[in-house]
Amino acid sequence: MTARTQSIALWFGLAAPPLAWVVQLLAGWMLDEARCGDAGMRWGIDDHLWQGVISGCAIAVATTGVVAAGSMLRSARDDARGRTAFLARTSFSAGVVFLFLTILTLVGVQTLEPC
Amino acid sequence: MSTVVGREELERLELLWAERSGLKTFLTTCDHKKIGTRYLVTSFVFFVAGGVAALTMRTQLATANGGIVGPKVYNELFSMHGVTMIFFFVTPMLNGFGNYMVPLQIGARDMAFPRMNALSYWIFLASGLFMYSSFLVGAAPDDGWFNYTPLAEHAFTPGRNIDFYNLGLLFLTVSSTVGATNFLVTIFKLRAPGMSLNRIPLFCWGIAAQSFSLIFALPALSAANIFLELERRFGFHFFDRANGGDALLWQHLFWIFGHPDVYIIFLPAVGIVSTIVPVFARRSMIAHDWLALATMATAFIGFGVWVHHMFATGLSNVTYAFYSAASMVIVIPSGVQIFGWLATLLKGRPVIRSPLLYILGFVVTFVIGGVTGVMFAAIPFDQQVTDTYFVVAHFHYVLFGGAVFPIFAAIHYWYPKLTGRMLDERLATWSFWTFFVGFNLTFFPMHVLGLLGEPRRVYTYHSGFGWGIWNLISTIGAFTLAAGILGTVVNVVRSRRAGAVAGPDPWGANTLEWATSSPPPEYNFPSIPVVRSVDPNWDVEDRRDDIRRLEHAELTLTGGHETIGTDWLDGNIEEVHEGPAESPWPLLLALALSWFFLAFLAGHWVLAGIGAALTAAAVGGWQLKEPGE
Amino acid sequence: MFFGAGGAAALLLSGCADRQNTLAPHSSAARSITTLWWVMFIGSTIVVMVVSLLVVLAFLRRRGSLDHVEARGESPRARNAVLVSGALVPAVVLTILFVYVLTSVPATAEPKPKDAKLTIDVGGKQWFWTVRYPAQHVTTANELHIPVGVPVRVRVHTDDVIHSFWVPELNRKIDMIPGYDNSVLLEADRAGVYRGQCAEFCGLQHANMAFYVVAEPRAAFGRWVAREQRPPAAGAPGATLFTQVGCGGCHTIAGLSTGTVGPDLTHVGGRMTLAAGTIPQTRADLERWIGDPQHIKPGNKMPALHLTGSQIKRLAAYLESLR
Amino acid sequence: MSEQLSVPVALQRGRPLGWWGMLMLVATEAVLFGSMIASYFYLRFRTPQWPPVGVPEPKVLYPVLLTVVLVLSSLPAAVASRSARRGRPGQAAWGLVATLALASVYAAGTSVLVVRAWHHAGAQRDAYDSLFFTLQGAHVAHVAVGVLINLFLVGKLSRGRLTRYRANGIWAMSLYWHFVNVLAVGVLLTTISPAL
Repeated sequence: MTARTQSIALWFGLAAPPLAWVVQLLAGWMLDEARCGDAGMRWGIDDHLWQGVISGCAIAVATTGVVAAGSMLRSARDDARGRTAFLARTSFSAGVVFLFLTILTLVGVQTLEPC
Repeated sequence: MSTVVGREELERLELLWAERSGLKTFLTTCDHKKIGTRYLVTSFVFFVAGGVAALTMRTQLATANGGIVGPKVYNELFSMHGVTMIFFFVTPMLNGFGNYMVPLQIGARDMAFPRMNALSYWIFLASGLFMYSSFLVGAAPDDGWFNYTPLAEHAFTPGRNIDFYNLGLLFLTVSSTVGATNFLVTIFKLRAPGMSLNRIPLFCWGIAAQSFSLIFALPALSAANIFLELERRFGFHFFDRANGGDALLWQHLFWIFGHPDVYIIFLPAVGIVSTIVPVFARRSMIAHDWLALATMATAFIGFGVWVHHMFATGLSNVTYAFYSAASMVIVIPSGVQIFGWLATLLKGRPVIRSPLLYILGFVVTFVIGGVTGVMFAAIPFDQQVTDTYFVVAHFHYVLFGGAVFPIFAAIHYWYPKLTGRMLDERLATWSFWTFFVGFNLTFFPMHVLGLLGEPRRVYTYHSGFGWGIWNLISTIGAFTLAAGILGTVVNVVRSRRAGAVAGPDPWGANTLEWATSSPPPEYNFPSIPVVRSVDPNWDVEDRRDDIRRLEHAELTLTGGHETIGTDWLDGNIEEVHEGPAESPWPLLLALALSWFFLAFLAGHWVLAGIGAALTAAAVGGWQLKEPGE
Repeated sequence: MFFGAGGAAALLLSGCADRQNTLAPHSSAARSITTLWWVMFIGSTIVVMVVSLLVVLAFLRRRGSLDHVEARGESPRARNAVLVSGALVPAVVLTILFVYVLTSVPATAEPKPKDAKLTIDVGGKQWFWTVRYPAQHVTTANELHIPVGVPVRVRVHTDDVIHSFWVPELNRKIDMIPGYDNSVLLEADRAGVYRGQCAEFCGLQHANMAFYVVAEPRAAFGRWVAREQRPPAAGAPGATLFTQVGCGGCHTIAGLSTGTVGPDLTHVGGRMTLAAGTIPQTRADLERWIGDPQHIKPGNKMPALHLTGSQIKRLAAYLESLR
Repeated sequence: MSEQLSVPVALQRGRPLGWWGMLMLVATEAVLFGSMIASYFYLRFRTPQWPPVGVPEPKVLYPVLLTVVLVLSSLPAAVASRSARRGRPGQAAWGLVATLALASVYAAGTSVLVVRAWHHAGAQRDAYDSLFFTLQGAHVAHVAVGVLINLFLVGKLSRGRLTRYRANGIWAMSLYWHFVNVLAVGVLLTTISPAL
């Protein structure tokens, strides 16, 4: 991995899982709010299906983020002050927590009934 | 400083930075240490004011059918108790420690924007007085600290009460936002050379996480306040159902700010705990990187949990699933922190002194608050005990336990650095145990009261529910707690003169503020320290290098009010930043804003217009004197 | 250790004085919440015990000194222990708890119209409750009667600010928000009187806004409905005084007045308490209330009408006769 | 790994502190407008009839034209910022003046539209109107503040040298300006969304 792709992998690993969760939360909540609100837009597609699609994408993006951060864990030993290793470790750990969060959200959303 | 060069450098620095004491300096100083001390003293005064309100309420509720104060005054007391403690005590007090310690811990000479730092304080003071002046006209906010509509609308609270609330918070938001900006730019751009991202002290991570949350959470509150003020004063419609509004819009906007706000309160306190534990465990913090991550992760997830305050409003269960899951997962970063502190204590050789006593009290208290917090993530249980005394018990365990315990630990820990004197350990220990017992006596019975069905915010209650005994115990506890706090106040006041001389580093601590004298000179460090580990003050040979650099006039920056600017990732030197020394403009801008807000409150639109013009003029005046280059 | 003591006390109390005690459930919904509470309470006590033990251990460790640093840098073994105990174990425990919570949510979810045999409309007004039985055409206030063992759907609405309908021993609370038609299921599994109270701060008299749910056998419930449906006898002695003095402007008595500012008084004599649970239903209290309502419930919307002693007595007698 | 720290190393210029401070202000204002726009769509989802009965569809043509004018003003602002950093006061001044002119056109045009809409039917009729006037009013206020800052900077440039402090000022102002333009597009799309 060249320095360029390493840096991209690092920042993607740090940013992707949290943003995936944010998008899952906002999109899923807006969908549910629109469906249950008075101006409930009926698209005829079952809600659990839509929520499953949103959560599925979020989980996929979060997983790639965790993999990217994981790949950086070993190769980030070289810099003198340990800054890159710090970012790799923390991105990977944060990624795992946010991946866990997106999965837990999927379980919750699929189990409960809307409106 | 044996050599001549060293002495000359010190004299030059003294000449550049020293500030005469006097009214003029008092009003125009931008020194982060003076402003930090002022924040601490002013917010402690607000703490006492909020505490008096709390004691009055506890006395009223000590027995059934208590009649000391009527419902109107009681509603003002509990609303102002909440507003004071959250907005005017705990955040400013932590910002006071932040203001004083962040520049010292990162090896800088002052904050990034010294004048904005002074502006933050003056606006904080002005907005506090603005909010408390509501008591003078008998119209203090009386719809609770979260001020739900439609009760807060003009139809149901016609007086000026809620206008004081809206305008007071908008006024304070200016101070908090400016303060947060200042902290973020300082922490990420003014670190000592060599202090890369992984060597930032954990207290600075706490302040950075708090500032990140403030920047992104406060505007939601401002939008809510602006909407409500427009609705109350000019007949706009945002929250009234009859004209296309929605009452829950206020709850969403408020809690999008509200929950991050409780982490804004908690995160710097966590930073304080992470600062004190390694010093008294005599060992570097274990899992330091993960504790730094935990601070930022708590702040970030904190933005996605706000609907757990609205589980009883009858929204869709699928919506609740999102927020219940996030409210569960946010426990993980806190879990890592708690076990990180405990592991550090158990792997090290603890030295039991008063700061560590408060920290150990914090750990036990916060865990109790944390587990009840998890219970509130459980949707059905939350729907049973929200808005009862169980939630009052929970948030006091996590806010009082989670922030005030660390604040008192910080008072005992940093008092020697602020004043050069040690606090009296015996009195401190007695005060702690009174404080700890008083706290638990006050708030633990509230769990039982909540389970016994006592709603919160009731100015009185009937006998026969089994509530009387627990309320009585809680009131006794409240006075015990007040005694514990009084003990610390006496200790702080008496030790100014009677305390033993502390010297630069009485605790043998690991962070940079202990590498300079107590109290530090205006320029903080004779020569900017160079950092090569996360515990710079324990790198003795590095600190000797600092002295050698002073004797070779390296990094002493005697060209003016200068400090080092470094890049935010690796801490390599970028440039030298020139900052202003003293300036009247922060105070003048704060006064102009006060004029605007008072005129707006009173409804004199012309005067308000003049106030706005004065504010613009003051901002213009601010830019007149430019650093010569 | 503190937690244990508190828990024991709560256990002790679940037996007696169960007026609004969430630990004394009397319906399947309330029982599911109480079970959830005890599960979480036990788990929490364990966590608090573990952490308290570790804190005590830290107290007992051989003391160090401030002028000597024990160790520097990271200890990988200790760090892994921290990550396992601080992140992995909580993650597993929370997942189990979360799934258990998800399975317990339907028990307290809002009822669908079809799965309830009786519907009651409860309205929140600043500081009392309007109660209507649409199918039975009964209107009353501050008191609900429900047949035992029958699922009753309580539809809540508010006529002014946000209130919260909450009977701790029967089910969770539900907020009454303008524009939202929320509802909650009440199904008492044994006869009794259950007290509820407004649980969302709603102004000056939030503390005195209580109501009672009387669960009674089907026959007794039927007799109560019949009594409520019977219009009061016309031409009773106090009736003219009632309208003459102006009470009719705020209160409704079927066939006599149609005021809606205050609660419906058609069968006020039959209610257990007055002024939304603030005072008991006795002649003396009723007279004291009519004489000076602002003293008993400061800030409520009923003015003191400055009546003479005899007027108050005649009004009280009349109102008490409205069984 | 003893890292060798050359002191003081050749000073690589990062962005000025003022620029980072302005970024924080931009973040705060972005979330403020984000909250208001989110409230607009939140209330829109909740009411079946949006805009309410009897309220005309929002006008599209003039707002779009005015927004295009404002977005164009980002170009001279960028030119002013770059030339200020390169130490060319003349070009910087012209850039600022051009930004000023375009912004004034936008501010004047929008104010006329808003005032006319106010006379037609005030903000007090319905949440739809309240949100429209709040969003438009808040944005025009931000444009006005930008115009004031511009005037101030032009005044300074005309009287004195282009010091690095003033160049930083123009750089930070251009960041604020680009943000106000992004905001303009956001507010425009929100307020004309019922007609789309």
